[in-house]
Amino acid sequence: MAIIERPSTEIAVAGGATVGVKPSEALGVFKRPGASNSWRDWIVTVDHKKLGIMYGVAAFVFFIIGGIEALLIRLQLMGPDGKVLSADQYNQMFTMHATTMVFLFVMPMVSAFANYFIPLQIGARDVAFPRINAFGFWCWLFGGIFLNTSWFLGGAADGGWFMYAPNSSTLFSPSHGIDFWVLGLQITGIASLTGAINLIVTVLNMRAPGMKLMRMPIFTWMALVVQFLLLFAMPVITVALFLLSFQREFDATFFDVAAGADPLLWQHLFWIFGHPEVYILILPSFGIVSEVIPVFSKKPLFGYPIVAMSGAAIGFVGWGVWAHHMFASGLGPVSVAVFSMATMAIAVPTGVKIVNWIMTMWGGKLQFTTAMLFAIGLVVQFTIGGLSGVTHSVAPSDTQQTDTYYIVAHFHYVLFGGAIFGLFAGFYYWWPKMFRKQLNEGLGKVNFWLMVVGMNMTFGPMHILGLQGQPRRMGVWTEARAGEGFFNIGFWNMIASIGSFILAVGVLMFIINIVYTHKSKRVPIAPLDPWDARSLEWMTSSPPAEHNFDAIPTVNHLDEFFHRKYAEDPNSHEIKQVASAEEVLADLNSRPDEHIHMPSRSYWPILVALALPIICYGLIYNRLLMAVGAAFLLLTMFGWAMEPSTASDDDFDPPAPGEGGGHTKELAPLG
Amino acid sequence: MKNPRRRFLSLAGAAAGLVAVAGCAKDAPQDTWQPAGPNAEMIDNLQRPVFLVAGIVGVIVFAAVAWVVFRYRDRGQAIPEQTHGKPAVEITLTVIPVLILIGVAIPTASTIFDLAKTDDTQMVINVTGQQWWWEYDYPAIGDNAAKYGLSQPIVTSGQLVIPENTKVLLRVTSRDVIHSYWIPKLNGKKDGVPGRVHLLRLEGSKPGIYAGQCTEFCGLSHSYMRMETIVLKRADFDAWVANQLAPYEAPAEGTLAKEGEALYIQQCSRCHQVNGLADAEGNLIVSAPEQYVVSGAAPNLTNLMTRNTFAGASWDLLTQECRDVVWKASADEFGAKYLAGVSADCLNQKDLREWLRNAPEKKPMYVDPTKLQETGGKYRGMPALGLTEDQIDALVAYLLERK
Amino acid sequence: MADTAVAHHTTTGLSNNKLGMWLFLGSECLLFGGLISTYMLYRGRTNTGPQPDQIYDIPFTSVSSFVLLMSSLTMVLAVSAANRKDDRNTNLWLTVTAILGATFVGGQVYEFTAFYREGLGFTTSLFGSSFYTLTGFHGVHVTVGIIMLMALVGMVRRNRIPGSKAETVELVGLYWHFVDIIWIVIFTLVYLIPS
Amino acid sequence: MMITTSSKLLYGLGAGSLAAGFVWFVANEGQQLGSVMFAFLAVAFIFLGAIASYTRDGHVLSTDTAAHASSAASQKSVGRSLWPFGTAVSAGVTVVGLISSPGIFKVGVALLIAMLGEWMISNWAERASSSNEYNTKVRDYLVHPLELPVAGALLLAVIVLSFSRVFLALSKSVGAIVFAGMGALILFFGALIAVKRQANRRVVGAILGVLLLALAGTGVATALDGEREQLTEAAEEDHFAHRGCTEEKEYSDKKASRAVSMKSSILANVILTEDGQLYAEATGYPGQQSAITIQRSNPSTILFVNESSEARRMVLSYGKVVEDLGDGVERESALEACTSKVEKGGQQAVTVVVPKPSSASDEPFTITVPGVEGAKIDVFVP
Repeated sequence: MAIIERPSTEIAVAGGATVGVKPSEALGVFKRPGASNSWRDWIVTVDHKKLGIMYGVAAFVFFIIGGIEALLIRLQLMGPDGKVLSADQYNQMFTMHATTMVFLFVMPMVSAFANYFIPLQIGARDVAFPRINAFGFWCWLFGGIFLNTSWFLGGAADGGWFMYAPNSSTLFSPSHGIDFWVLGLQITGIASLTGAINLIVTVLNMRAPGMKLMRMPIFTWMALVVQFLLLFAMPVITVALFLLSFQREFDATFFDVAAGADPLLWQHLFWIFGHPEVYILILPSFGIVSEVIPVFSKKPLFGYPIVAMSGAAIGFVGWGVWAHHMFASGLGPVSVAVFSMATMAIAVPTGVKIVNWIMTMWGGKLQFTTAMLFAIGLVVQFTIGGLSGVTHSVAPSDTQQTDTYYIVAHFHYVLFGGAIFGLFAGFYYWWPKMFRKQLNEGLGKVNFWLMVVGMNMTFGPMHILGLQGQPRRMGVWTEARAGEGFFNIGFWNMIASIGSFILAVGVLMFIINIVYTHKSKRVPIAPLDPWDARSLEWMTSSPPAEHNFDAIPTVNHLDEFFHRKYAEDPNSHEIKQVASAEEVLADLNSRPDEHIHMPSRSYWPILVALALPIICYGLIYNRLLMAVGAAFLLLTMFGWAMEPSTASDDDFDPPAPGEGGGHTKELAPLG
Repeated sequence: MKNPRRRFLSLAGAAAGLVAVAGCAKDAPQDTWQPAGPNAEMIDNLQRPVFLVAGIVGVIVFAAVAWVVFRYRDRGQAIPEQTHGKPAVEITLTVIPVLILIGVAIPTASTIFDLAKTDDTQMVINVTGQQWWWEYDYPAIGDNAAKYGLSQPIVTSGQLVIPENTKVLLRVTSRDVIHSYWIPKLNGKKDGVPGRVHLLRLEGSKPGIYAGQCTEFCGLSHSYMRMETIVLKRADFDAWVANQLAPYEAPAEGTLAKEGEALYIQQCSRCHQVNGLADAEGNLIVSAPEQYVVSGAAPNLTNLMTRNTFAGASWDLLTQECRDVVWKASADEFGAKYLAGVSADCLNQKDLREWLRNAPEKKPMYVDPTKLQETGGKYRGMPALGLTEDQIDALVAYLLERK
Repeated sequence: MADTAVAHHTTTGLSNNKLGMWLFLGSECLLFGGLISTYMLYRGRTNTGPQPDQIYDIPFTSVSSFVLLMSSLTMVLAVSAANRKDDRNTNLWLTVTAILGATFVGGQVYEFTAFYREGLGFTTSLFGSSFYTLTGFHGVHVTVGIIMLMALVGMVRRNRIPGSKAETVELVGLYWHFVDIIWIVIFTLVYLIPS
Repeated sequence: MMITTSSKLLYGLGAGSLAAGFVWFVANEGQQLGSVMFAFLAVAFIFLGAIASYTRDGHVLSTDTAAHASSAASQKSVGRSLWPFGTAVSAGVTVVGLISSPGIFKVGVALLIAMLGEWMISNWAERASSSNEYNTKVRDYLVHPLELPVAGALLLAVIVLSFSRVFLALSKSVGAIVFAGMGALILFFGALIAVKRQANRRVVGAILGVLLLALAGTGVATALDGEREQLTEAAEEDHFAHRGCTEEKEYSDKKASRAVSMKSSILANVILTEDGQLYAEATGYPGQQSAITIQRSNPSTILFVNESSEARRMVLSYGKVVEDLGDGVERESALEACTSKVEKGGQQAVTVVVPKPSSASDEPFTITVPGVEGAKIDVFVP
């Protein structure tokens, strides 16, 4: 930052005239930062690719934190009367494990992929609102850190990630953990909302010429559906969180039963958000495997329009099934029956997807790369999770299984076996695009098999535990009530715990793989198109330049890149390669676009985001601190609003080199 | 295949690729596949075919994946035709699951309404959850009074006693947070939500003890919140009712139990009610737990030794041998053995004494004095009373007479 | 350079900002939907404090609703002035809209104070909590709108609205109309329909 | 020299915050939060300073002594200052507040901080260069982000609060009329100015200023004058806090009838029929009951439905409570919960927690309707 002092020498020379004094058009202390290669560039960047990488790295750190929490839970339950954690710590552990995995790992990891690849896949140079994009990332990161500081400030939230009222009120949870949870999720919620608006506008408005909706890669499609889900689900949880925080911070009565409140209000609000949330977590992974499977089958996605539409259908029907989380909470038979039927209905579009993936592979030319293995792993494991899901839609049966380990098994098959396997498929598939080097395939396969074995060993036995009647969220079990015979609750808990450590080793292999790939001199730079891929993101350099494409391609097909490389022989009807990836790219870049304007870096996103946790600490501990945070917020928002959307060339620090060198693109005031 | 675990495994095992596990728990106390009453049977009749269908579908999908993976692996074949799908295949493969689901949906809907039926109720019992135990009260109105001889309300906890082959309607609610009442062998679960009354029907077709556990996360000691439902033959049930309504018998003067009574009045009666217990002036003592406990209630101990578990049904009042005698008794003998209650020889001294010595250590509760302030100075469960061993002897002697 | 934004090609033809604003307003609908549902669930629930019918001052609130409605009219005038590139009238109508908005908020502050005096505190009852939360959220939205209007006035004055001035005014106008419409819903559901 | 002028200021502020934090820590034992706040401030300032140093904001090469000597920072301060006066006035206000009221004291402290801040910044800016014009620019550049939003917020607050104070002083009916008048006036003036295109900008500005002043003045005047009588009365009497459960009409019974939006939380409906019969319908029990049970210590909601032609209230009596008034004096009062008077066809719910079992009381617990003979439901609390 530069407080204006630059002119000193010029002033001396020019005798007080303001030659060279070109204060920024911005009304603020900060001048716009220029491009640089230092860490500073990451702080001020508005580049969707850099933000995507930051999302990914930070989310992976939270994945490890959440994983450690999970391992502690499994250690505690490994044997009878576990002593690893106290009851209080156990409750915090499973609350934070779920919160971390949902809000701080899977959602932001999806944001990472969506941020990085949506603009590339639709042939755009950046997202619609780059500064808001950066703001969203910092909000999420600060919110996540804020949430986790509760560990050191008297204990984390202990009400479960579903935080049912009235157990979440101050009377029943007197520590500040839930305050941190409520406020932290509000902050990360802002990120989800801004991200949703940003990406929807990007997808709808910034597609390359010829990129019709039905020519978009399926990952972009699924991500679009997810953003719509977020757009409408986040405000609902926001309301719920506001009500709870007003109750906890200002003694409002929303969930105070003695005042006549109905605790089910929370459940409805939570699950109206919570069920679409499930699809928010899983659909992007569906998108990723729908990219991976065709590439490694050398076939286009079977029934592309149906897969796209079934994604949209899931997104739509997903709104009408929230109460199936509440079959035991006394809704009355009519509601239960209706929601039971609706839940069955949602199995259809989901089943369609599985069928289409198998049909894509059918008759293909399958290459079992690690990415493909993870994708097939998803298909198999998600099928198990989906089928156990169907057993839940049968409401009477669900009243036996809900809140037991059977449910834990179900959603881990969906979310770990499904969502996370999809993300890992994405890691292996897109790694060379993002980081120039291919992850080692050998280590990758070890990674995959360890994860498959670990995952099934951990969560498979939980089906049995649940059917034997072990409830969820119980911190200890006793030998006395574990059942008789060798294969009792104790045995299966032991197996699950052992499995969880195998799973952890599997994840560790991934980290080892990354370190090996990037530290070893023997790993060469990956070729431009290592997988013989099909979509636009591969039709540029790896990693892409800041402006993504030297020339924005015109799209004529679904799988445009593939069709530029291959053509059908008119005589033999065989598919023949007509151009290499390098040739396609060279051809495209032979007519580069001129006057590419890229968004300017800005300090404001991180600063505005920084104000939010300060306000929240203030809300919990001291209202004065809150006022300080609010003032800071006001100031930074003013700075942001006054920062010109179009920075002039001399408004850089250091000034942009030469005429037309630095470059900004037109950003409207909201951006 | 009689053993449901085995059947499930053959499906799940095939599904997860880990078959080969030969046997399972012989008798899990909370098994969801061993119904012992018509309500649970209704659920069981529904879930077995559904699981079967799900298993079959699963096997078909896995077989398809396995076939594809085997058949179409890259063996140098030509690049396949770039086909975008065959509408006929897709429509067929969409219609099939729709038909299966319709097949599942129809019995589901009818079972939902069957389970919700309440108009032929024979007995009504209020069930109230609190942190971390269940209270049952048998109202003395309507059929309860007219047909089952309940001239006075009965208040008990931990173990719910119901007559055999009787349609019992539980009115489930809660005093503090949400709990969930679940006896897997008798019916599915139903949440007890504060401020609301939810109806759950139980009916046991065979005398015995049926275990369950609170399944809605309810705070610190959620894992220690268990319950049992006891099904008795009608005659045994009548005997049980008569015993519950019998007047209070004070311990004989000069016995250890009499000392225990004094101690009880001094230490325990603030929260724990013993019906008929009177102070030195002869005034009946009414406990006032809501002054000391957040939930506002503590278990009624009038007939403690007729139940055979305590502290939210988490620990046995019977030693292991005596427990087996009752829990494993045949249906015919069960009633008599249960009604015998806990004798001095059979008392599980270890757990009960540990409990009296320091309850929060055994079952976590917010009794940390620094946290008391935040809940208005009220305990979340039983505090450590700081009793001496002699005092504990006396109390145990007194409690042993509460049958 | 500023005018390139208008010319910038988008796939749908709508500008990014306008599409973004529409999406944001769509999301806001759900936010108010949640708050209104909460209020509808709890509107009659009170053990100690007054009930809705006992404290609502319908004539006053009707007038203040009317004032807010009128502000939508002046907002339209501001947008049309901006479209004509008439800075003077744009500023004038933006200012009038802001003042009308401030009057409305003033009326709400009065109403809150009066209700509080009559015994309806934020923590008195479920009705109180949900009433203040719902109308308070709306009040905050109006206030944010006023701040946006004031900022617009400042920007027009300094001739500093980048891109299309008219579009920026239009965007704020969209937001303002949305807040108005939400108020109509709230006024009807909360005040007029007897509980 | 490595430390540039702007970073110097920020480092100074950081060091000051650190010192303040230390003083706070020593002065307020056990109150760590203040120190944490100051520490946070210090970190923030030092961080900003570090960035400033890093970017070497002046681009004055450290070796270039000539440039350094002629740099902005080395220039003499120019111009006179009003800040000492403003600071003195604020200090005065603070002292007056210290003696008279905490409100004024807070205003004084806020003023003082603002004055000192402004003084510091202007002083700093005055040294930026020898060019006054440039210095002003620098100053605005630095302070506008703070001044403009605060000024805007204050303006908004003045308008909003003035309006609300005026209405609080007016009577209910007049309030609505005045409100409408104000709205019309604003619209009228707007239209007038819009039509009169030749209107002088300054004149318009002046009119606006005068109107604002008048509004603020009226606001202050009415605030001092106090609220309208009914409101003061209502606040003093607290109409709703002490509701009697007799047959008489109470203030809180005015327009009390209401329906309850969601019925699922209702433990029992208590219905008063047209012919004065009272019966209960409770979840799970078949038919009409003359007795209900309520779980002890449990929030239970009972809905009263009045089908009779008179306005009636339902009263739940659940024993007595003995209060210790000190000095051995005890007061016995009945424990009662009741609805307001409900009109015909109206319903009202009451949520109650009964702490003691009915067996502990000499009198049975009942639900009655004052004024209706024989209307009684027994209440059992086990």
